[in-house]
Amino acid sequence: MELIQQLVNGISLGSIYALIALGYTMVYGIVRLINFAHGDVFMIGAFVGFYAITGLHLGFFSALLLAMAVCSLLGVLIERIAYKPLRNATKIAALITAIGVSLLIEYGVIYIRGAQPEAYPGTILPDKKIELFGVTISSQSILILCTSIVLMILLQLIVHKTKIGKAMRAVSHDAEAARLMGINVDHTISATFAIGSALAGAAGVIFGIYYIKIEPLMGIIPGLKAFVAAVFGGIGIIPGAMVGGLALGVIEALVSGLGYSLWRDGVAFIVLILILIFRPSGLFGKNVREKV
Amino acid sequence: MLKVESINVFYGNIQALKGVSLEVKEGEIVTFIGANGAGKSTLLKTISGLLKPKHGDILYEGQSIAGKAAQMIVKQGISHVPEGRRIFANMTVEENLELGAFLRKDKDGIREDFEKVYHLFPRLLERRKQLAGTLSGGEQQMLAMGRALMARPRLLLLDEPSMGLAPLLVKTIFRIIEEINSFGTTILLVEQNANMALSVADRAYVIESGRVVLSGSAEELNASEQVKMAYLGGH
Amino acid sequence: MMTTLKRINGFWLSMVLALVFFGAVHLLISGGVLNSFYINTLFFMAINIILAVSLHLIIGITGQFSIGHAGFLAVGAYASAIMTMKLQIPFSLALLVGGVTAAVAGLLIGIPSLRLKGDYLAIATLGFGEIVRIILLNVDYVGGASGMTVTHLTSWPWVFACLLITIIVIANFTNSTHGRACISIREDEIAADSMGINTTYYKVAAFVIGSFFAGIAGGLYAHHFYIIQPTNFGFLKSFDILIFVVLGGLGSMSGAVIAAILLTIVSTFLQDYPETRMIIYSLVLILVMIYRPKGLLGTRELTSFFRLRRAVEGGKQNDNKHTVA
Amino acid sequence: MTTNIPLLKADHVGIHFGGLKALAGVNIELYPGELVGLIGPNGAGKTTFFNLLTGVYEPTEGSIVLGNEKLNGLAPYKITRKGISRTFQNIRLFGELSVLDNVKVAYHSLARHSIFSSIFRFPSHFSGEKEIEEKAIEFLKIFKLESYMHEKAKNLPYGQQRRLEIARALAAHPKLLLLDEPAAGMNPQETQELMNLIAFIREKFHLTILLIEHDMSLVMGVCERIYVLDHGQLIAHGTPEEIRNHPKVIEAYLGEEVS
Amino acid sequence: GCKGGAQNTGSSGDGGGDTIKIGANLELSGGVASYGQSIAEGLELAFEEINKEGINGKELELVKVDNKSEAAEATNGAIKLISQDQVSAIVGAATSTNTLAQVQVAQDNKVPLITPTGTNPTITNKDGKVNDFVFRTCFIDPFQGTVAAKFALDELKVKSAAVLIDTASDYSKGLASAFKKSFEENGGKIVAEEAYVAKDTDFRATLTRIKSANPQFIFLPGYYEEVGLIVKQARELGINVPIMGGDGWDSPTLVEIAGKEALNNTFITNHYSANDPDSKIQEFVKAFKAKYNKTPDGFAALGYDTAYFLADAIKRAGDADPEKIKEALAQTKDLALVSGVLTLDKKHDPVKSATILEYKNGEQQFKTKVNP
Ligand SMILES: Nc1ncnc2c1ncn2[C@@H]1O[C@H](COP(=O)(O)OP(=O)(O)OP(=O)(O)O)[C@@H](O)[C@H]1O
Ligand SMILES: Nc1ncnc2c1ncn2[C@@H]1O[C@H](COP(=O)(O)OP(=O)(O)OP(=O)(O)O)[C@@H](O)[C@H]1O
Ligand SMILES: CC(C)C[C@H](N)C(=O)O
Ligand SMILES: [Mg+2]
Ligand SMILES: [Mg+2]
Repeated sequence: MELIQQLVNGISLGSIYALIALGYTMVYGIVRLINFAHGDVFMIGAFVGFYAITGLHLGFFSALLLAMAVCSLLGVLIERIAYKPLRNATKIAALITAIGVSLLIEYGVIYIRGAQPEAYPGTILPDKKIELFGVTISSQSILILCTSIVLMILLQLIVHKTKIGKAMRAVSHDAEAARLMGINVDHTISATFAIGSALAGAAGVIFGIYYIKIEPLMGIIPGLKAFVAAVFGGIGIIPGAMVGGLALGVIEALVSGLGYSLWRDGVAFIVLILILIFRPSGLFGKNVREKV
Repeated sequence: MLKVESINVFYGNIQALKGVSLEVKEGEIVTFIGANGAGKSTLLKTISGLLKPKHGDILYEGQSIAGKAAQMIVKQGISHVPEGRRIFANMTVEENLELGAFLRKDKDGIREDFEKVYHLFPRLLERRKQLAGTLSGGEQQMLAMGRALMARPRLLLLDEPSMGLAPLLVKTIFRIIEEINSFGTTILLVEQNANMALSVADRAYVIESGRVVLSGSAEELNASEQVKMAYLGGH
Repeated sequence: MMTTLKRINGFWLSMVLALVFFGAVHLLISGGVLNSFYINTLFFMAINIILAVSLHLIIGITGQFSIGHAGFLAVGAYASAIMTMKLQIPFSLALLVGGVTAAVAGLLIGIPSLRLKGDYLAIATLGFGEIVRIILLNVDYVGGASGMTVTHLTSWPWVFACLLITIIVIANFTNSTHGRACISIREDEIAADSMGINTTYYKVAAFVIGSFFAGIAGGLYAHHFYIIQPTNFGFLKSFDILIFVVLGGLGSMSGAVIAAILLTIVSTFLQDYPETRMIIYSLVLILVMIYRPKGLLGTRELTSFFRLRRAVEGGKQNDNKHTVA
Repeated sequence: MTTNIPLLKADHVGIHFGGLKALAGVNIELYPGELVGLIGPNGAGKTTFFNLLTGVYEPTEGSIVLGNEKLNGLAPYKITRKGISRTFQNIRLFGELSVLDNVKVAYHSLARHSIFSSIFRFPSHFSGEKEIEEKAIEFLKIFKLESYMHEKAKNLPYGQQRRLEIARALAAHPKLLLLDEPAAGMNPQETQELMNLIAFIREKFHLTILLIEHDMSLVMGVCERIYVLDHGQLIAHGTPEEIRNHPKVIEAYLGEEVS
Repeated sequence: GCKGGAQNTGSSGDGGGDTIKIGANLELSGGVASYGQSIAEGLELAFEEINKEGINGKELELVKVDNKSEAAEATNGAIKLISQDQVSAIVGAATSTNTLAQVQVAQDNKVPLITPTGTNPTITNKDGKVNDFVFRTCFIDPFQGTVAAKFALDELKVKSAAVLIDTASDYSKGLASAFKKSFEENGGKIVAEEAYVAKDTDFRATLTRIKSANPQFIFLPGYYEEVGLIVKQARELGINVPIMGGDGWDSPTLVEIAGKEALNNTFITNHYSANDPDSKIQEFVKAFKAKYNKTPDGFAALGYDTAYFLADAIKRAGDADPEKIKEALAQTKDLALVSGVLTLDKKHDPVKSATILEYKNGEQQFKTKVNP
């Protein structure tokens, strides 16, 4: 019973990771940039949702939509201002800028509103406890899992079936050739950031509702974990992010459940390193050897 | 149809084109020959909007297209098959072709062109669902050309379509170039393989270190001692 | 022969300059002219330079994208602190133990993970840094999360000696066939391999040397800072070091040094503006990267601006005896 | 065909990538001093064969023997030290390094001085570095690249880059030199110069050369023997004359009329 | 090290002019900002009052440093206060861990360090030796832990307990072991001992483990942000037993995070209660309300008290010399303060009473006061 409860715990934790990882992996997949600011966009989403609910008295769905909209705008803005000038620079330069943007968002928010945490009102979404054979499942965690699965499918459809998705894949492979097809590379990359950041925003609101506490530095750890999850599943691969997130959540829950809660993150990283060593491109990644 | 008027193009501080002018008439095959690094690819990239000229103008059907965004130029009917093919390796052959028609909305026309391309390159039909990256070099070249044709271009820019291809394939590719041309597409062809290029072209330009040094009809250049020495080898 | 002679002269010249600098600062400190705030900043600067230069060897020269350098700093800090605080071993030896332990850690992590490339190596090293932190968090012998109290033993002569040795060793390594081997790996690993370079060996060697000096820096850090805690060595610390290297210009040692100096000054100066400190810091990062994506110096060395031969080259040094003997 | 003992013997060599059989059952023998061509349609597996010889990939079947040493599974750098070096189809120079340093890198395995002696600048460091430098400069002179010595490799014109790549490969002291499409992207005149250069270095360094090329004038002009690959399999081998008229080769590669 | 200390002694002694600089190294932002902010408010109120009269003709000047609730920043801050601002004494930090991060700096530089609220015993004593420059204004955890254990056994009548510890906090670890010791000595049984690290957000796995050990009571010595999440998640998992903690719970944020409902049936030990009818307390509450328009919590009271503790010592020392202040601080006796009468024992620890509070509908209710 305890084991099943722990699996349930792990899956609910994992679906939050998955939700953040989806946006991470999508942006990486298209622009090959580790967008360290992704976790902070997630944080902004949480705050926008919070203010929308407490200040504007919006309901869950409108708050969610508002947070997604604000975040996608923010994502596009970040890309335009900080990443676009570096498109032809080295990867590592872009990475440093991403770290800079991440710090800027975190401390900008602290500057504006202080570092104190905020608590989501506990009444936005009814939380029913479902008892099944002694296992407690919260209706919210089911909702989170379903949301991430739906978003994953949606994202997969967007990337593989729509025109903009094809454009994204073309840009990711060869931006110059994509331009020759008549694809507007700037717009496509903007769209990528918009979608990825909207997902982060959604994750932020959902996180707030599930965990109540939000604060300006809340994006760092989930951002890192989601990143690990994305790598775990094969970075750039959308279902991989989902599976990676869930796997990470379950690993963490099991490690804690065995009484080694302090080693939880350590085990997660060890698993990550092992995966990288034995399957260098993640669980679902194709191991492409450089063709000489 | 296309008129390039003394353009200068720079990479940072390096000037790659120095006052290049040329003209392409409707229905022609015009070829550009020149050594490595002469600026041939740069010229094509400038025409298709990947690079912006610093000075000079490019007129396409009387309108200036210099400095316009690449997607606008594609829309006006100029397609560019870049050096080294640059197909989308992780996508299938079919998806590559679909991307060629990215800007088009006429579903029927697109379907027609699919058939045309498959007719021109039966190999691609066989490999429709294969990932483009797993095609052989020659097949990739065919795909790159097919992809460009999907935009229904009126002017096709070809950058070294024979590079790295087996002799057999080189012949096939040149046969197809003539075929495409016979359907009414104007072609601007850049080639190292000057023999071949001159054999299909109507007119030719010779470019050296960013300057046009010689131009004329293909026969004239073929006969020119200067060209023979430099680009055609001893025979 | 002539060029060798010239190089040695250049070397001694810069040694003399360095010693003059050392003496001057030493006088200022012992004369009480510099208050402990400035001394503190100076030490930090030196420690940061050691860190920057050691990571420069790994990223800038060998092209291995490691973002877990704080892990080696931590290993060195704790190892040396254990030596002095628990085992009553003299500071000099403790520093060396810190370096060697970090080097061993570098070897252990390097061998499996250096097969990875680019972003994947980055992630693996990041993970490694976190694992070190988590291990320290869980070992009660070193105080767990509350950390270890360490006596203040770091002094200007030690800081200076370590700094000098780091720079000399890494410059000497770089300016040799071994350094060229590393650069060739950075430029094109497959081609390097095909030219007879044992790429694994050199990647690991660079990693081990880099880790060694990060460990030395850790020893200085621990004995300067009164207390060490696992949280001091999180990935943000690794990012700080990474930033020195990239901001200075990947592949430029003097760039790394200058960036370390500048950023230490910037962040010390900004301590008086706690609310805006991180905002300004992050803006500096973003703007420098946008306007100088290759870093302040690019791949060039400072010396090349003066059209001099590289200053630090050649010569047998007595100074090395401190750490090696 | 100077002696009867082959320098290199590839016996039933093959490799597959996932499901794709890139090479299968390839038998190739090279005798000391020979200049042999390797041709075949795109994707036939020519470059892959080079990659197997140099250890970039490990063959999944068959054995490769150089002299009397088996090369299977050896790391590329070890193979290079045993005497095989190569150029690449797409040039792979060390772009940020100077032309001189590019060649010096190839001399690295000859260096006797250890990391320690370099770090502490023992005399052996200076003598070792000096030797490398002198040798490298000597080499650049042979290839007429000495005037570019301090130029960054990536700033060299294309043709010079190809030359430098060959120079670098030779500096690694190979017995067997592998050239992958050295004339790609060259015009006929440049190709002609390249042919002369190849002939020259073969004499001077007593090399065995295996050459991949699509330019038939070059292949037919300089090679003594030619192997033809198609779909990962050897379909023919023989003298240029035999190959030119080989029906399978004509069908798969050359086309009807031979240029 | 020592040289620097000797040197500022000089400059703050004669160059000090009309003010005496006192440093405050507090958690003004970050994970436990609520403590630092309260303490700062208490300090400022007291400084205002003290400066109306002045001390030996001089005014007190407060130099604040934000340690962001991080130990490394606390060390940095202490170095800065001593070397750059040349303060005569440092107040801070709020938490034990951040105070411990400054102890060595204070000792090496010979500047007194007073923590208003750091309750861990090792702050003032290490390996049986007193840190002669370090003081505190509050009771210590062995006392707090004993009070909690007795309350659980005697009042709540539980027999078994689980303990959930924040391993990043010396406070949490120390308090937990004091509780365990006393609980077991008095016949209780510890059935589960689990740990977490500050900044964790998901405790469900650990709580599930605790749940299956079936304790009648949970002791949760931690800080309010994590405690809030833990209490909420525990209740969600159907753990309804009483939960108890220490002074670390005391923050309005706790109620926001955990929710009023979840906090029912939880208890804490604390330094004082604003509802206490004691006149000294009510006077302070009034003054505080007048200035800040809110009710002071225990940390504000202790911050306020610390200022008077220090002012008293400076007065007796007759000088702003850190060494003399230290001597005077060590001799403090029967000083009447808001949080009780303060007398230092030999270990520099005050002997004071503790208050037990219960959460009812999100409000703290005064239960009892326990004297040592
Ligand atoms: N991205 C670039 N950055 C800087 N210089 C460039 C760049 N691309 C090309 N060049 C330079 O511009 C000049 C012209 O190059 P271009 O590619 O147009 O030559 P090309 O005639 O197409 O040669 P090839 O036959 O090799 O394709 C060359 O000197 C080349 O080095
Ligand atoms: N690393 C790899 N992973 C997967 N497939 C590969 C890899 N390397 C080569 N191949 C495949 O093996 C086959 C042979 O490729 P190879 O590069 O050897 O051809 P080639 O004969 O050199 O052709 P070209 O004349 O075009 O250079 C091709 O189908 C290629 O796609
Ligand atoms: C502010 C208080 C909750 C601090 C706590 N007493 C500690 O020692 O850490
Ligand atoms: Mg070109
Ligand atoms: Mg090839």
